[in-house]
Amino acid sequence: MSEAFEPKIVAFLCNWCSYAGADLAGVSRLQYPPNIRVVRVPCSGRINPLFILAALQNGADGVLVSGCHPGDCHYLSGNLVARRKFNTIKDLLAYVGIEEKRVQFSWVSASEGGRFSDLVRQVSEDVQKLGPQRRLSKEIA
Amino acid sequence: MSAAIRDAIRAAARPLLAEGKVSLIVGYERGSNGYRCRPSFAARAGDIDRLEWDSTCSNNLAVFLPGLFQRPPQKKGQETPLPRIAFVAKACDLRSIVALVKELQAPRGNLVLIGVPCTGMVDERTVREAVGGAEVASFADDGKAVVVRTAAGAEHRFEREAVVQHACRCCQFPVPQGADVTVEGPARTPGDNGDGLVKDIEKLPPAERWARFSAEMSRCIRCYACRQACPTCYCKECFAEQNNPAWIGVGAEQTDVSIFHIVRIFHQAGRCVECDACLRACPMGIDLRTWTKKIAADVRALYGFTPDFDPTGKPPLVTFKEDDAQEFITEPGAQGHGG
Amino acid sequence: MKNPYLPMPVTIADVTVENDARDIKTFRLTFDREEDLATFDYLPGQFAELSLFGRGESPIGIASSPTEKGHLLFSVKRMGVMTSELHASPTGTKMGVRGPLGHPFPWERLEGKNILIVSGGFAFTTLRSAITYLLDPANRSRFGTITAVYGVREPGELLYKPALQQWEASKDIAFTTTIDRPKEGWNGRVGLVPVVVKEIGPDAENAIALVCGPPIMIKFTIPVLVELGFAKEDIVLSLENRMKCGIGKCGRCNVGSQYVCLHGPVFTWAQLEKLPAEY
Amino acid sequence: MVLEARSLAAFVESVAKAAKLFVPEADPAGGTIFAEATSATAIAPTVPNTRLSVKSVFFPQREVLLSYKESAIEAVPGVDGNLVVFGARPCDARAMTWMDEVFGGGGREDPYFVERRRAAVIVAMGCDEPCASCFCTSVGGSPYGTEGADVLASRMGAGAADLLLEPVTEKGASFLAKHAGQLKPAAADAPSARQAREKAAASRMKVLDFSGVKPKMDAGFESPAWDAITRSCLGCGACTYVCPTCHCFDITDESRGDRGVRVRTWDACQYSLFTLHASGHNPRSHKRARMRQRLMHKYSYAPETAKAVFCSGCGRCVRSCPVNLDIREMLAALEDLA
Repeated sequence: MSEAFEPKIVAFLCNWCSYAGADLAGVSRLQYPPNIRVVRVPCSGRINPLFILAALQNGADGVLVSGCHPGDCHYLSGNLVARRKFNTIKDLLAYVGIEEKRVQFSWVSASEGGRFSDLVRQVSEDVQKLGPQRRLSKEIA
Repeated sequence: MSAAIRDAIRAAARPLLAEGKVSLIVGYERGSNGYRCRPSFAARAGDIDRLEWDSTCSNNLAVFLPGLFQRPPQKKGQETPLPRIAFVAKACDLRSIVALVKELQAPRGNLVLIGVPCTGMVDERTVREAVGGAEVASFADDGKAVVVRTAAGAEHRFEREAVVQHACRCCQFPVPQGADVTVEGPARTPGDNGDGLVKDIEKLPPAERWARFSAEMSRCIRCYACRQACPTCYCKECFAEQNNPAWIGVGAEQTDVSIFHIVRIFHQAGRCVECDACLRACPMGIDLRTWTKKIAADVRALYGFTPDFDPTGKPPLVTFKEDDAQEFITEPGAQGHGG
Repeated sequence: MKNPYLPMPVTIADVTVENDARDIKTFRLTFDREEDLATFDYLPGQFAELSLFGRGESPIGIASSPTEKGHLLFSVKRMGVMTSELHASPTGTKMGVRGPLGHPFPWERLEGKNILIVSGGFAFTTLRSAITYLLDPANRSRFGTITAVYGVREPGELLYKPALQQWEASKDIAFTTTIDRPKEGWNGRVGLVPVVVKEIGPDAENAIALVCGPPIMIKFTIPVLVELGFAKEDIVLSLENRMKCGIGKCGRCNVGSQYVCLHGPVFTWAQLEKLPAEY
Repeated sequence: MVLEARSLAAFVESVAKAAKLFVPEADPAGGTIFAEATSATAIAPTVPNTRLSVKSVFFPQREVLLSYKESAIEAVPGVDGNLVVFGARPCDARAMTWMDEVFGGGGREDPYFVERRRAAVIVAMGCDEPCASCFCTSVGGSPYGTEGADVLASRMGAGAADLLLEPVTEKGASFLAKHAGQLKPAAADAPSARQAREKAAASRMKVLDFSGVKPKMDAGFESPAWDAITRSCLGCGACTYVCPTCHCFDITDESRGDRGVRVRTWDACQYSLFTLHASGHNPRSHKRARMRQRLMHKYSYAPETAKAVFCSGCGRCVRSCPVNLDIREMLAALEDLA
């Protein structure tokens, strides 16, 4: 091995909780691996599963989706409706043969900077162990 | 038997047209090859005699519902009235119709549903393969055996159950409920939903699951027959053809094809009645069932829902419960996280 | 074999906003390679596929005249993915052009004829090309009288305003600009294009009409021209349909047996009348 | 020349070494498909005909026209023109002559298609088992037709595995000469035996008369009959994608970062977005107009512009339609127009 594989992970974070949690992790100088590229969305309910697939097709090795904890959604139930979508798409992706830990979902509140850094560390390690994601990554020319 | 049912369908249909209760009856008629039945549209009394019934009435007729109720943009106060239309409906057609009614594709009050109990439809592909690829010229089914004659004149006899569609063998709902008219006739014993197929696949390691999925999808030509044959795929503009943003490419490139099928199947969560219309429509013979079954099984397992005959209530993926399963959520630091 | 799918590299040399709504811009394109400039041999009425890699291609009528050397002009309305990106592209942007495509106006037949030009709205672009070509000193004597009517809904929609002023003042062309309804500050002519054409009443004798405009204008203009005595063969129109290849192969722009990209976009009314109205 | 069954493997190996060889191969879902052959490939009998026609070899579903980086062309892929198709049915071979007209004509050659076709050899296989859905003899073809073929292969008797190979074009003759090592000379009476089988195969097919279709269609463009025959159409593209003469395509850009490819992909007149203008206007907004386009393109427009009906009667659209829309019935319904 020449160089250790550094996975690229796209993180979709809701504006009100998880993005703020990531911010707090930064402000608190909590360390976590630099593998994630954050996309801020208004609510986890805004996440179309196509976002996840688009990330994978454009070369993401992993995808992390995080929203407010159930009961804490800024829009009351956005994350609860999303939870059903997330569960079914996660199961379907695993079923077709995308390794389960490539695409992970979690809840992180605005006050959980520590949880956010732990989460990113854990997802990064998981994806690093899996190696590059090639199944849905589109090779152009 | 099928002749009696056919007559009962005609008898139910005739007054509906004659008395002006509906303007159109969607049913089945004899196809061009002398073998299978195909969709039929009866708008005049004379058309009623074309309506047929036998064990080749595989098409899910609910696929026509959204189009028949589609109107051009309406001016307030000058709306053209919606039509009143009757459907000959096996239980699977009826469940798709119910799913569409729930999604406001047609008001239930504008539909007259002629429910027909079902003993299972004969699988054209199985029969064709069993006779060596030759085309079937004629076909008879006495309820126990299916006798098929090829164009070349060879006769083949099959035990009926051996050539019944897989979807029908797993069918949990052979008897339609909630129809406006129900035709009398035999029905098969309810099946076991076929989730065993899903469990078998789940036992395989991811690489093997992927190998299976990608081998099957590599044959896709993106003709969209699966999508067009599916009653609950009625978007005016499918994500697969949107160009702003262009979610995926429009060709038969492997990742584009894979994502098309993954997302199309995902969009059927809580709506798919497992009729296999997609699979039968595929000109390449792709086995879509292995994956469509999963989404149905998953919604069953997670939310205890299978599309049924009840037009009330919300489809499972547009609603939630506070205590929905969330074992799939990653808990950082927890052992064996992420399911 | 020349590959007809390869765009020639060009650079946006200048961008002009044409209308008040700012959704029509004229792009002046210069060729990056000398040989392309030399081989891009066109006549007014033809079109080209403009290309922005990553966004695709759009078929656009050529608004410049071959008498304007060294560059091409395209007036583009912001509509879809490609044209939106083009509108966001500043001077200096590298892009592609594929063409010229289609048939031009019937210039051989137009020779020695009196010419009537009728246009409405955004479809004026290839007629700008035609007028510029006709008025070029080297060409003007090859044609008879030139009469033009150009109408828009309101003054803010007029394209090529500096050129319009010149043409209105010119003795080489009887150029009338009109707007649909009166508007404060507008001292020019008011009236729908077909009505104004009728009022002007150009002589159909030895004349050919070039007509480009929205379908509704076409619909009401043709009877006026017929009434004025124009033969169906002498009413020349330009069609638009969705296109991809531009060379008569991809199968989507046909009107009956005729491909707009290959057999058109210029057709006579005599031809069109025999074709189904699938445009 | 005769290709004996026992020499088939050696012949395939010899051809596959010299060229890209496509043969009908058994498909996991039943049926057959043209696939690139290796020395070990078994040539499957095409009953019914291959799922996709031979067009897919020369006009693939997706093809890169060029690749780009930022605003510049990076590469234009070369085309491998050294192709042999062995075992196409005559209906498919004949259809290729119209594809040649489309892609090679109109004053502008399509280099990708034309290059692939230029040196390609098509060995057509005389068809002893026309299907009930086949109708080549109704559109001017024959189960042993040689139009578009370079070599005609035919069985040396009912059910026989030995093949008679007869050159049709010079290209075909030199192909046979090149692989003569695997072939045996044919007996003098072989062609007449072939003619007898050809007659027998053709006699099993019902000949329909479509000669009146074009004027009826042209005059009945606005006829309600179009509505009646397309009511059950689902609007998928199966009929067009399996068709040996449907050639409509789309051109789109697929990018990732600043690099990408401009690709040509199959497209279909049956899709509602096919003719949709950017303005929202759609000249063929209803499925009746789209089916009319499909049938009239083949049976009315092509006879005007290319002097041929663009339908080889292969029957694939009949077999593939999920709702059993049968082109023969549709044409007959139009013939009956008052």
